[in-house]
Amino acid sequence: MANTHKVAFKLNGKPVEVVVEARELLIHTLREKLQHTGPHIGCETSHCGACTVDIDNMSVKSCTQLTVQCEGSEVLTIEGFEQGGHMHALQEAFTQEHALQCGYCTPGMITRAYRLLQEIPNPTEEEIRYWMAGNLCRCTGYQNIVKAVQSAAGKLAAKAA
Amino acid sequence: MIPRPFEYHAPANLPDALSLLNRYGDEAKLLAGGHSLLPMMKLRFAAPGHLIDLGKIGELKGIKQVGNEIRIGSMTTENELIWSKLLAEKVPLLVEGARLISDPQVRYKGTIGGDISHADPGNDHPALMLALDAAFVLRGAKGERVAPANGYFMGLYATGIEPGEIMTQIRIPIPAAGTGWCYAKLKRKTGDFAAAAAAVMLRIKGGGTVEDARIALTNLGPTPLKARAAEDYLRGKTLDDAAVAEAARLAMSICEPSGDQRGDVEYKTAMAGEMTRRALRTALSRAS
Amino acid sequence: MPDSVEIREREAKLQGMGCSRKRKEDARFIRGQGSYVDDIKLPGMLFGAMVRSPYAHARIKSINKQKALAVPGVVAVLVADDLKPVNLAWMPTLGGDVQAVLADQKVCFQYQEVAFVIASDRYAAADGAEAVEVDYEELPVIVDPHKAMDKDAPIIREDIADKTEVGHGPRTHPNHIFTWEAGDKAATDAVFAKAPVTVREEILNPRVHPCPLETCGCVASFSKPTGQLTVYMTSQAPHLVRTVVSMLSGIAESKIRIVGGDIGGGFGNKVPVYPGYVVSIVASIVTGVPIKWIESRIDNISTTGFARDYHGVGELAADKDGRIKALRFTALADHGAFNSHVSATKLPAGLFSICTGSYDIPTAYCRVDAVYTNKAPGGVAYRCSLRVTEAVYLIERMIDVLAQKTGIDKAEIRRRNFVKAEQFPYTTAFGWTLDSGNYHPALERTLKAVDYEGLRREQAAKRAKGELMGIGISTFTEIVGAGPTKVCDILGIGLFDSCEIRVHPTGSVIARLGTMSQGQGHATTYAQIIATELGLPSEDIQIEEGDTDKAPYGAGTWGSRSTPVAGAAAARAARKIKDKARKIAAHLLEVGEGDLEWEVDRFKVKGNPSEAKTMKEICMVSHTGNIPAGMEQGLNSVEYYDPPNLTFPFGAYVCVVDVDRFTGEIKVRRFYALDDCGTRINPMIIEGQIHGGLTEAFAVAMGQAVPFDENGNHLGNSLMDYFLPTAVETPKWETDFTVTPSPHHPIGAKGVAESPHVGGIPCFSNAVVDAFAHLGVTHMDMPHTSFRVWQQCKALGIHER
Amino acid sequence: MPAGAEATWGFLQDVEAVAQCMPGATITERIDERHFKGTVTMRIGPASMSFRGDVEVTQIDSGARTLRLLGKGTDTTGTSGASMDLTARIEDAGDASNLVGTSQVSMSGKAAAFGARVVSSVADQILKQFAANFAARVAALGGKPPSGASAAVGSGEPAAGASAAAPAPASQRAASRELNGLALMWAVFKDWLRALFGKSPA
Repeated sequence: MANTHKVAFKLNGKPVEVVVEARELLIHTLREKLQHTGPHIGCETSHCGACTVDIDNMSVKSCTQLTVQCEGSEVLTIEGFEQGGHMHALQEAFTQEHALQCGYCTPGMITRAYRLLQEIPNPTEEEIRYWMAGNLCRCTGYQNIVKAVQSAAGKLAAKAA
Repeated sequence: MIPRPFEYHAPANLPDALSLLNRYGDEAKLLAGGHSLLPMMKLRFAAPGHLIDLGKIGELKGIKQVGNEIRIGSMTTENELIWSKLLAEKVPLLVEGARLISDPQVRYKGTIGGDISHADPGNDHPALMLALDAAFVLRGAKGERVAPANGYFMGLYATGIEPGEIMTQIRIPIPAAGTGWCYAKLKRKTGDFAAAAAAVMLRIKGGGTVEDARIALTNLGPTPLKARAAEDYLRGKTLDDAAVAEAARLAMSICEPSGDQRGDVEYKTAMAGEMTRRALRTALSRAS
Repeated sequence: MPDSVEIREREAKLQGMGCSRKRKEDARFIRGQGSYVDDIKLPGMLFGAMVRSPYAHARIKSINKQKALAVPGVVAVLVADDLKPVNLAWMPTLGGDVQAVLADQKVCFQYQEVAFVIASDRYAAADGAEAVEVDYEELPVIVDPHKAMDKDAPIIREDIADKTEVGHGPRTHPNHIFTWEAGDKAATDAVFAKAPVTVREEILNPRVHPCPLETCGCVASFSKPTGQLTVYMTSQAPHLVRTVVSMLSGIAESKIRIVGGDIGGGFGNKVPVYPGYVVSIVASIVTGVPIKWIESRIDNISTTGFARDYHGVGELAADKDGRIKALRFTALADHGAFNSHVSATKLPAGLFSICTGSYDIPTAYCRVDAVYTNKAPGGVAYRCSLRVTEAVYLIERMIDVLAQKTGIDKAEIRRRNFVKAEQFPYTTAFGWTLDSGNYHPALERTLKAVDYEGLRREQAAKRAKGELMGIGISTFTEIVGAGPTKVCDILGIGLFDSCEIRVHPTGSVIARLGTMSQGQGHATTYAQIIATELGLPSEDIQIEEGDTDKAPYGAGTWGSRSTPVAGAAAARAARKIKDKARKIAAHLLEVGEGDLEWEVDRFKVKGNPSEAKTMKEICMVSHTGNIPAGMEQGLNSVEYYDPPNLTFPFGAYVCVVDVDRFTGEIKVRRFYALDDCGTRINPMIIEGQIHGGLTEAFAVAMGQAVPFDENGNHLGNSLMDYFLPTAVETPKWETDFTVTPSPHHPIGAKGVAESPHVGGIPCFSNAVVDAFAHLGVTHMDMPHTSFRVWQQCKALGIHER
Repeated sequence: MPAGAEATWGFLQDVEAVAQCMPGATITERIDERHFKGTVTMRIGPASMSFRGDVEVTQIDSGARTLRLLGKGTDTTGTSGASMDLTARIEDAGDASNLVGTSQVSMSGKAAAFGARVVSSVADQILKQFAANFAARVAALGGKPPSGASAAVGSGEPAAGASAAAPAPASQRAASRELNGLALMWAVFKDWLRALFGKSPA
């Protein structure tokens, strides 16, 4: 294989190292080489957000990110949300508010919502709709997703207080 | 949707980037946010032999004020523009424009320099730069030059950058206090290019007449368009309905969009007029 | 009284029908642990990539594999000639036609499958696909279905030029597929001839695509030693697929296992059998290793399972009071290059004849002519039963047109024409028997909720100021739950469905059904049905679907048939078990069965409530020797349910829009949806389905279209152009309901997921057209994009300030 | 054009060479005097596509001094097709002449789906490029060196519509062997600067 690169980064807190072609896309590295199949491939043109992961505190569409760009980065995927057997407030809220149906967009949605709540801890409905607009869902019509993000925000605020 | 193979380079500083660019010349493409280039590569429309990633070059980031000028590193992202208190205060037009670009994830990666340099007719920053009378710092092997935005955009994806040059900084003269602003953009949905968009900067004299107006249009020709005739017409006028209508008419007269799924030439041209009207009215309401 | 409190507590513990039970499915999805087809990785698995045609109609002069075979990692390149020895170059379609698996000598639509490159991974496969050299000779193209049957029209399907029939009835032109009629033409024409009021409108249901977030794909794994073929695939109907695969491969059905797994949305796109599946199967048989094929988004929108493309003409005849006397609907159907739409054999135009809607129309006639064009094949049911959206769109648009012609209010004209509550069961002019309905209260409740009169007053005021505001009403009747085997079969197989229940000694249950969830929450709702029927907690009831080795035969999940058919099978299978349990209880309590009464989770002796046996106790006993003499051990049952009729959910919707006449932008200010789907199993899931269906209706009405240029070039096949609304564009939904149970369904349920799509689309269009009604506009075709709405404004001369 | 109409039209008679004036076209094989096999490379910004196909001279009308070329091919990835229909007419302008041209570009496959926004601009550039290549050729064949860019192109304003007349600047960059928007426009820009300072290009 031509010009392979050794790339080291942190995936959900654990150091990983992969050998990839320069052209390999992060979504493929995560899914094929690192067995993290939570992030999904929906459109391949960076419109749908199903492949969203968190890289160095940014929500990134991993279908439009080269793995070689991740050298030294901190990558968070949906697989990193459950801590010590405890689900993240967003995971709980998505179930409680029926914010998912086929589940295909859910990992990207939750990962994006996580970063949104880091930046705007108590968002209005309008802010949620605007800042979640990089993630498409074909099933829910978003109404319950908005509810879920708001209720998770409340729970997280209560926990912080 | 897999790119062709290429060599990847991640220079840690500008000199290294420049020497790589000079070494590989035509074979090389600069990688900024990648949300225009990588999709083109995945579709195999673009197949550069070498990708030079500017992402690790710290000196290309940041927003600061120097004298009466705002200086923005070319690798500053859209979200960084949106969140900048300095810009919100000094150049709100840029914040309003950035908010209308693509979607949240793309704005974490997309950069102002990349948007300008890619010079896609649908990109929003070129018109914003014309309205703000910005200038671009271009660094080459032989040194640095400053090119005004006005005249920089020459054709489809064609700018005044010379082979071997990298855009390092965007310089924006801080608009006079009380200057009105607006970026009015009509699009089909989040993440879409504009069917038509107008960027307006507006200064009103004490007497309520127009002291100066800058109007630039997005996606209405192979390049962003500066509506000079409309600007000249407005100077000294009271911005009443008739003046707004005439300015819109003059703006429409320079449009030559391509028809596509967003609309035909007639619609896009008409929308150029409507966006100009909207932008002028909003700018007026914000001017003092 | 405390007694009833205790009963209610026991009832609550069951989490049965009627409660908003949280979904069983979610636990894996919120952890990113769903198992979708692209997540599957088998030892030695290779990856396939499709080479597709850039031309809509062209002869293939030559295909050169050499460069592709030289690409590192490429194992093989398959073309039509490689499939012929195994008789798999062509495959049968669900529409009674054949379709090229890989293009044989010519391509008939753009992006048609031409070659299949098998390589070590998707990168090598992509490089290989690019290296396959195909020499094409372009041929004249037919894009407009109205030109398909012109005398000099180029022949698209030379392979069947001599076939006199494809699917249904005689063909009159090489590009003609079928002509289908229903109703009484002569009688209808007679009524029209002397009717005081008639209206006519040309109404297009444009070509759209269901576009689920997950594209189609499969992993085919053939084991040479065992002769066993396992295919993991994105299929809404695994059992039908297994039958088709067996028919065309010659492998015994018992040697084929189709596994559905988790599916990232279907909406009709994942019902048909696609060339990608078949060529992957062949590739696995040839190479002896598993082959994965995953569609790209561009390929998905360009080639698999489009919907609609019905070019309709609607006509109504009425008296001067707006009472409809006759209906005459026709449609020209563009089926693309192969007749691979999904339809019941006897219903080539699906359920189009439901087009009399919610109205009492004595005389009616409809006709559909289907033709070939140089476009992708398909014609699937996009979140509806086949052709029901087309039918409902026509009638709900036409009754508005009639209202405008007669000057009658759009709500009032519906009141005047509704089938009345006392008329149910009501048989339509086309012979469908509407099982139950109660239309008037539904409409009145909705009008009251939105203050309809107030909205009309506001609209009048706005019109006086030159502003555009539209109020849309839709009072639709759906037809779902295909269906009775006497009317509905695919490839000869009746559209019954099934449920097998196994009760274990400790009272836990496994139930397997022939359907296939794609997000509808079957694992949650089927368990609720069984829980209520058996008095065992739904938490202890495991639902399994989609693995043809485990589940009993069924036609799958599409056309809102899961609850009406498989849900009924589940209830009836449970009742068989309950009957046996009653016998055991009587035996244990030493009373006659007639002395027992059922209470939530137990059989009690009438008049002696302390004497009772719980279902849990009976489960254990049924596995011992202490059961009535001659009775078999165990508590298992299987039910194959052939519904006596379809079910007919209905609803009353109102949509309010504001239109910017200078840009054509439309703002949906309000959308109120009242649905009646009969007995409600899980209100939370029902509401979720309605939100989703309304959002897809919004997408179709306001932006979705699959556009082509005159050369057959696809102009909108990525998510850059194809309209999937985000949270920003999507309106907020208000939902409401009434309950009118189905008399023939064991639990009175009707199915709901498609109503909001079918009923929502005309509601949006009616609102948009209503905004222009005072200017004499009676119809505007979808999608109502700003561009198109502005063109309407321009035609009226109101687009400038 | 730096030569009279008749002379310039004369230059047009070498059809094979003229065919090579089609932007980015390389004639790889001559089938007969009107049919050629060749490749066309298009470069628009970062995008670059190579089409393998045929170039046909569909019309030579000495009376109207009109030549028509048709290029057709499938790109090397096999996912797109393109055709260019280019008409060139020589108009009398005293001791000089004008080359008036129109070009129709149509795309198929992925290029059609993703290129719609830019096709008309591309057609326009092809036309300018053809004119530039042709002018360079006329000059090379002994005409006077062509004069600087005319206002229409020289002002640095965006390019005119797809069917506009397009007098073109002659510059070695402009006469590049591929459709290269950047190179062409940059050459135009340079000519414009030279024009500003009253110098004529070498």
